[in-house]
Amino acid sequence: MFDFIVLIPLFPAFGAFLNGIYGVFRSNWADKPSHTIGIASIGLAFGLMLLLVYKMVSVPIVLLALVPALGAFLAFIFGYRWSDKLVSIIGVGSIGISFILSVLAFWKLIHLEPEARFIEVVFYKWMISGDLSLDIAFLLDPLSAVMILVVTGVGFLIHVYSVGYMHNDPSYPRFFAYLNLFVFFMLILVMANNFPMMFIGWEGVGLCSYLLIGFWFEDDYNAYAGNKAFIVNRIGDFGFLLGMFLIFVTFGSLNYKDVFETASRVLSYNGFTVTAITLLLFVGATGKSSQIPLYVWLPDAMAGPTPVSALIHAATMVTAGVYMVARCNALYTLAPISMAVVATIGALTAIFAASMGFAQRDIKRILAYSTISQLGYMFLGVGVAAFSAGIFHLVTHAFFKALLFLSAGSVIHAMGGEQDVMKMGGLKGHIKKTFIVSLVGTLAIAGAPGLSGFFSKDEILWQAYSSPYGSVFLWAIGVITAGMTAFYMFRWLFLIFFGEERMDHETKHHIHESPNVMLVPLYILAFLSIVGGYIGIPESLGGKNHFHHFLEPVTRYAYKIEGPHYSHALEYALMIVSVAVAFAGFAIAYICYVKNPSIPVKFAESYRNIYRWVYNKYFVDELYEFLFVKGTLNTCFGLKAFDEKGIDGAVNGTGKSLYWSSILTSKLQTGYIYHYVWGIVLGLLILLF
Amino acid sequence: MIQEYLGYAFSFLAVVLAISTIIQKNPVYSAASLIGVMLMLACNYVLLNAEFIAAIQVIVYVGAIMVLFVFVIMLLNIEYAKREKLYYRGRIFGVIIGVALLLKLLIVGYSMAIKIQQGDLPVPKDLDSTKVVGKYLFSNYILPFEVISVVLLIGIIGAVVLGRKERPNGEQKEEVVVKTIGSTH
Amino acid sequence: MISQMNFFLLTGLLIFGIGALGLLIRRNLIICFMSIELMLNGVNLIFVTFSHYLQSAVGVLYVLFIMALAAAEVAIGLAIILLIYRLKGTVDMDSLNTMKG
Amino acid sequence: MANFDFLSISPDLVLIAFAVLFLLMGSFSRTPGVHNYNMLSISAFSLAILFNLLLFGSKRFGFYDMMLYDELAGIFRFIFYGIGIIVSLMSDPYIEGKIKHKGEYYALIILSIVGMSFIATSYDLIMLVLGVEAMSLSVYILAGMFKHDEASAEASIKYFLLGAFSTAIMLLGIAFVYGTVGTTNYSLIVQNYNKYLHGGIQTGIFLFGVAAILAGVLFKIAAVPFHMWTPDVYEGAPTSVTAFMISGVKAASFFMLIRVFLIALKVAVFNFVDIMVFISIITMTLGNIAALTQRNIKRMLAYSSIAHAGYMLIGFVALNKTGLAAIVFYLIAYALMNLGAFAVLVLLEEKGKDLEHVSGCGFLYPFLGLMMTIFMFSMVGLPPTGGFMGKFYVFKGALEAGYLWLVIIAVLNSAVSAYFYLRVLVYMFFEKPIDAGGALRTSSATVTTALVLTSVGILFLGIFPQFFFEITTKYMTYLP
Repeated sequence: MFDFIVLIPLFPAFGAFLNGIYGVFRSNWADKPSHTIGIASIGLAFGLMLLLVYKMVSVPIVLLALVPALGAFLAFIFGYRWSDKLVSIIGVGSIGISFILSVLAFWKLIHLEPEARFIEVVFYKWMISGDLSLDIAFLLDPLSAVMILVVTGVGFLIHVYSVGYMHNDPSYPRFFAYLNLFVFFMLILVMANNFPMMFIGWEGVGLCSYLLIGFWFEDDYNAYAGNKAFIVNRIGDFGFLLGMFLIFVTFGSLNYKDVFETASRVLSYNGFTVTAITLLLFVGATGKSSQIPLYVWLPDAMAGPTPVSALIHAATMVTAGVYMVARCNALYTLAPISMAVVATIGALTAIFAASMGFAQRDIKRILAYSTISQLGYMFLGVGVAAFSAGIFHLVTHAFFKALLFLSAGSVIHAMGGEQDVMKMGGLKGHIKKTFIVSLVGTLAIAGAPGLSGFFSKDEILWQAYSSPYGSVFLWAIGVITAGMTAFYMFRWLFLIFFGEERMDHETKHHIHESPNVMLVPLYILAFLSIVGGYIGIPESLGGKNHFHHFLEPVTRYAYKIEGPHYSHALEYALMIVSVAVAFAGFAIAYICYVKNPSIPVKFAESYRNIYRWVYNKYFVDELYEFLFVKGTLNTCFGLKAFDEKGIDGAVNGTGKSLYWSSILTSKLQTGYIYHYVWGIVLGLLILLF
Repeated sequence: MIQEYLGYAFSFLAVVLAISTIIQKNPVYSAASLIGVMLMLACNYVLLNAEFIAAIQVIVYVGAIMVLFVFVIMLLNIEYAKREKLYYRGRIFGVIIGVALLLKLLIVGYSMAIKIQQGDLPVPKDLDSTKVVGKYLFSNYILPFEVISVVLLIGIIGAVVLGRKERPNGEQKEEVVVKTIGSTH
Repeated sequence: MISQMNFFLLTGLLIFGIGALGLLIRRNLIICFMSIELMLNGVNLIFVTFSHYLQSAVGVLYVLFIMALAAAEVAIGLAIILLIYRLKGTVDMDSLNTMKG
Repeated sequence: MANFDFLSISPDLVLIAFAVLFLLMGSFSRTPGVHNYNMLSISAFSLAILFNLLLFGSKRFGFYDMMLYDELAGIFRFIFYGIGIIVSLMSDPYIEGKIKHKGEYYALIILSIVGMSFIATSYDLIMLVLGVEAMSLSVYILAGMFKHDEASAEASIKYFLLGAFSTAIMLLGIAFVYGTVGTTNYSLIVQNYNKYLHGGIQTGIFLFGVAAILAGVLFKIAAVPFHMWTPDVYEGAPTSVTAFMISGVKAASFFMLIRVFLIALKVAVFNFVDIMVFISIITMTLGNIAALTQRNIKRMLAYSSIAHAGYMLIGFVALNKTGLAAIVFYLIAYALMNLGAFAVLVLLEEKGKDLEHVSGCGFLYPFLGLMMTIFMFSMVGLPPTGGFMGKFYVFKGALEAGYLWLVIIAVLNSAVSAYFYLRVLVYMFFEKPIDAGGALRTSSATVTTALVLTSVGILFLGIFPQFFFEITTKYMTYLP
């Protein structure tokens, strides 16, 4: 009944395949029928292979009827000349079908009993050797159901947006091929039912991210950014891989079910093994989800096209670490030390990244630091065993951060490629629709009551305080971060949409609203950012917290500690504090960037006034620098320096030492035969003695 | 008893000639020394009741292989080889590990003792070594005997393919061009 | 006093080792090649010695095969050396290091 | 036991007949250059495969116990003949016009594979030596076949001198094994060892012989520190020959290691496990590290082959069924990916041999780019390729034997290796093409066939590994 879920990742793969073929062969694409037939046959072969594999899953034979249907589909495609339009239809359509299937899966899932919501579909038995069996099998449980909805839903909207954003790009089909491939790997990651498959997805999304960051590889900086992301992620992946090996050595199996069911019996609470496993896995998570100390790649990753930043570096891929920790809750709850590490790293990342967001000028980099900060929130959530809260924030964050990135993309589109917020301003009047959706996104991320961000963030903060793993410090850091988030996000908003128009004349002349194909996804995301939180209204506010209850079966193997119970009154109080702090952040931003000393009505009055306003604005900035330069900003610039020197240095240092040892070993290879004979005799002597 | 002393003498000469082989600058002397080593070893083979091998040693090794060597040496420019410096610092490491290997080999040779009375493919008392070789070569070792023909075939191909002089394609033309240019000058 | 078998063994091993030493220190291709022949001769003596003292024909047969192998090797090796000489005009190993690193 | 079992060597007889035919064609034909030697040699290998298929499944001794044909030997014969087919496919456009003796070229490849086949079926050390010599001597000649190319001649002499040296060492080892146990027959070695040698000095001398044999074998599989010939030889030899060496000779040498040390010398193998662990670690580390800075793709692949040998040695030191079967699996994947990569290089070589020269080729020649992507992914060990599964099984075998730390080192190594393999792809896809060389002959039907065969094979091994691994595990009967 759930067999069809294997098709969810397969459709993006198919789309990636078709577009990839087209992208690769486009340059020497001719109207020759031989080409068409050749490619069509490759496509048909691929489809047939899919179906053959599918058949091995013992799916009803009726599905074989798909073969002629597929053939007809291909004939339709290849009968006409392949165009960019077709690329978008394939690219968006495949994700759309995936989304529909995901909704169907979700719909069927919630009609099952909560205990039965754990469905494994074996697609293909990959290898069985000895006691180890590895299947390509998919798992549908509440957690993965939520994740596939987010991935395909947000992914679909971003694909639609990309149609508008990327049009006229010379590598249009390549872009869609990569993007579809990314969705495929991401779906593999979240739907896997064992660690190796998750790892395949994990590596695959990393690869796609690398390819997409360096998408405009003609620019050296982009290639550099791609390499940096790749290298940093590899470091994290070692951790993941080692953790995986350790799991295999300990459990003799890599299936989620086997591992999690037996975890509490095989491992002792707070034992060394479980701590090592969870910490190693978490190293992988810090790489992928860009936490301290491996966060350095994410800001540079903004070199990629904006839809990529929205999809990969905000909504989905970077949250893989959070998903992984939540998935392994049975292991993490057994290791309180690891939990503390996760929560602390999360909290620290949240506050540091937020402070770094203050000093940025690039429209996308601000959002990148904000993403890091919000990811820190999610880790704070899962680190205090509030797994559903973490995932909840993941979902709402996917909505509003994708919205913010896409709005940023719309702004960049309007500005003709300009990304410096100091060269924007006053765009409110020019691109009103973009402004409105950005405002919604900013309100949501700042935690304005009633919007999605408010509920999820408050849930995390409350759990950080009340959970047995939590503490008041974690809560305090979270609250301060909330204030900072409100501040820099409103700064972002104000600098772009309010104040003086600081762009040059020509740019200003060309400002235009984005086409509808870009705006409609924005509207939908804005709507979701507003209402997304209502799936998980906490009980203290009179809600039922459906989301939490929906995810409850996922944590059934978790080790449970009873924490103290707190009254609703305390929860209200904390909630009010956090809202107040957020509002304070907003207020400071408002005073700094809008109010002082003038209001936008005075714009047109005279050049003198505008000049004074500019002066005062800089005064504010300098005051702000003066006030904070010895404090936060100093720290944050210091952190930036550390970021560039220390961590880059470590990464480069490894590379350098490898490089030099490589040169050294090459030097050993002198080219003289007698030196080679020395080597052989030396080896012989080693063997003889 | 006399055989024993003869063995010592032949072996001593063989070793001396072997050392001479590797320290001669002139490859011709080297080859001559090597021939000497082979002859001495042939004598040793006779002492070890392997007359057939001794004969083959002289005929094949000395008569064929070494002649080939000398023949090739004559084709080459020996003067250049004479300029080779034998002793300098870079070679010390080579000498050290060579001597270490030698020492290890000597220890092994010194401590060797036969524990087995009878090895595989026994040698009957009444047969001489030629008959023994003939008997086993065409029964037990028939497959290796056939396979060695493949190896020798490969050797022949190698000598033919690599030894034959040939001009690269198109070089002839260039030569003509060079000649014509030369003649115009 | 060592037995006669050990004496022949030591001779063979010495010749083998001297051949290896020649390969380690010499730079003339021809002489290095002769060193390899020297090593093979050393092995041959060892085989014959064992064959004699084990009363077994295997060693003698091995010697026969090693000789044939040596013949094939020499045919090929000298052809290669001639090839090198034709291309480079020298048989010194020092000229053979265009590929390294 | 005068069992003249000609059936068991029938594939080799067929091949030898074809080789002789090629030689005769060269001398008696009036137009020696025009024959389709490659097609003939493919049919020779196909016939050999057919004969081997008839034999497969039986276990037969032959020729006074000089040889033993068992299933694993049969599998390796299939591997060798398959390699022969692919090498024949990719050679023709490459050697066209560069080698005059085309008949001899194919004859030598065939004879070399005959040698490998005799290694695979050897049951006496003399057969092993002869097989090794037949294999190596042919390859020495093949490496020097570009007679006007100094690099080719240099590669040939380096390989030849060092190879002859290692053969001498191996013969010394055989002499001492013979001296201590009185025989060179595989089963009798074990018998006599158990009967006569009970520790003490004699066992030490036996181990000396075994160590010398091991040195010879390690030379052939290019383990550190016997590896030093590899980069030079692989770089200098003609590319199609390098492909043959890197796949065929390596496979044969590994089978030699397995066969000799797990049938004949299994009594001694545990004495060398520790040192083999050490050798495998430095082999893979050195191979990977040295490959990092190589600019010449062939040289880079040569170092990578050293590293792969290191990974495969892990399977050997595990000394259990999984690890040993994994070596066979790995060898198949390894041979396929190297043959494929070299088939791409055969076509691209007209542009030049360095990384810069392949810049932009990925988009200029999309098919080659796609193929190279598959092969490089397989070399890194990314799923779903055969390279991944090979590594996986090898590591699994090591884990079963308790070598967790060894596996960790290997994983770190393969992470390092990703850098230089993927760099090839980076150059192919993300660099601007340079204007070197003219238009390429990228549409050779035979090379395309080879590419398709190898890439499909690699993906098949990666996606359906069970099929092969079950076979190899089932027939991996050599256990210490």
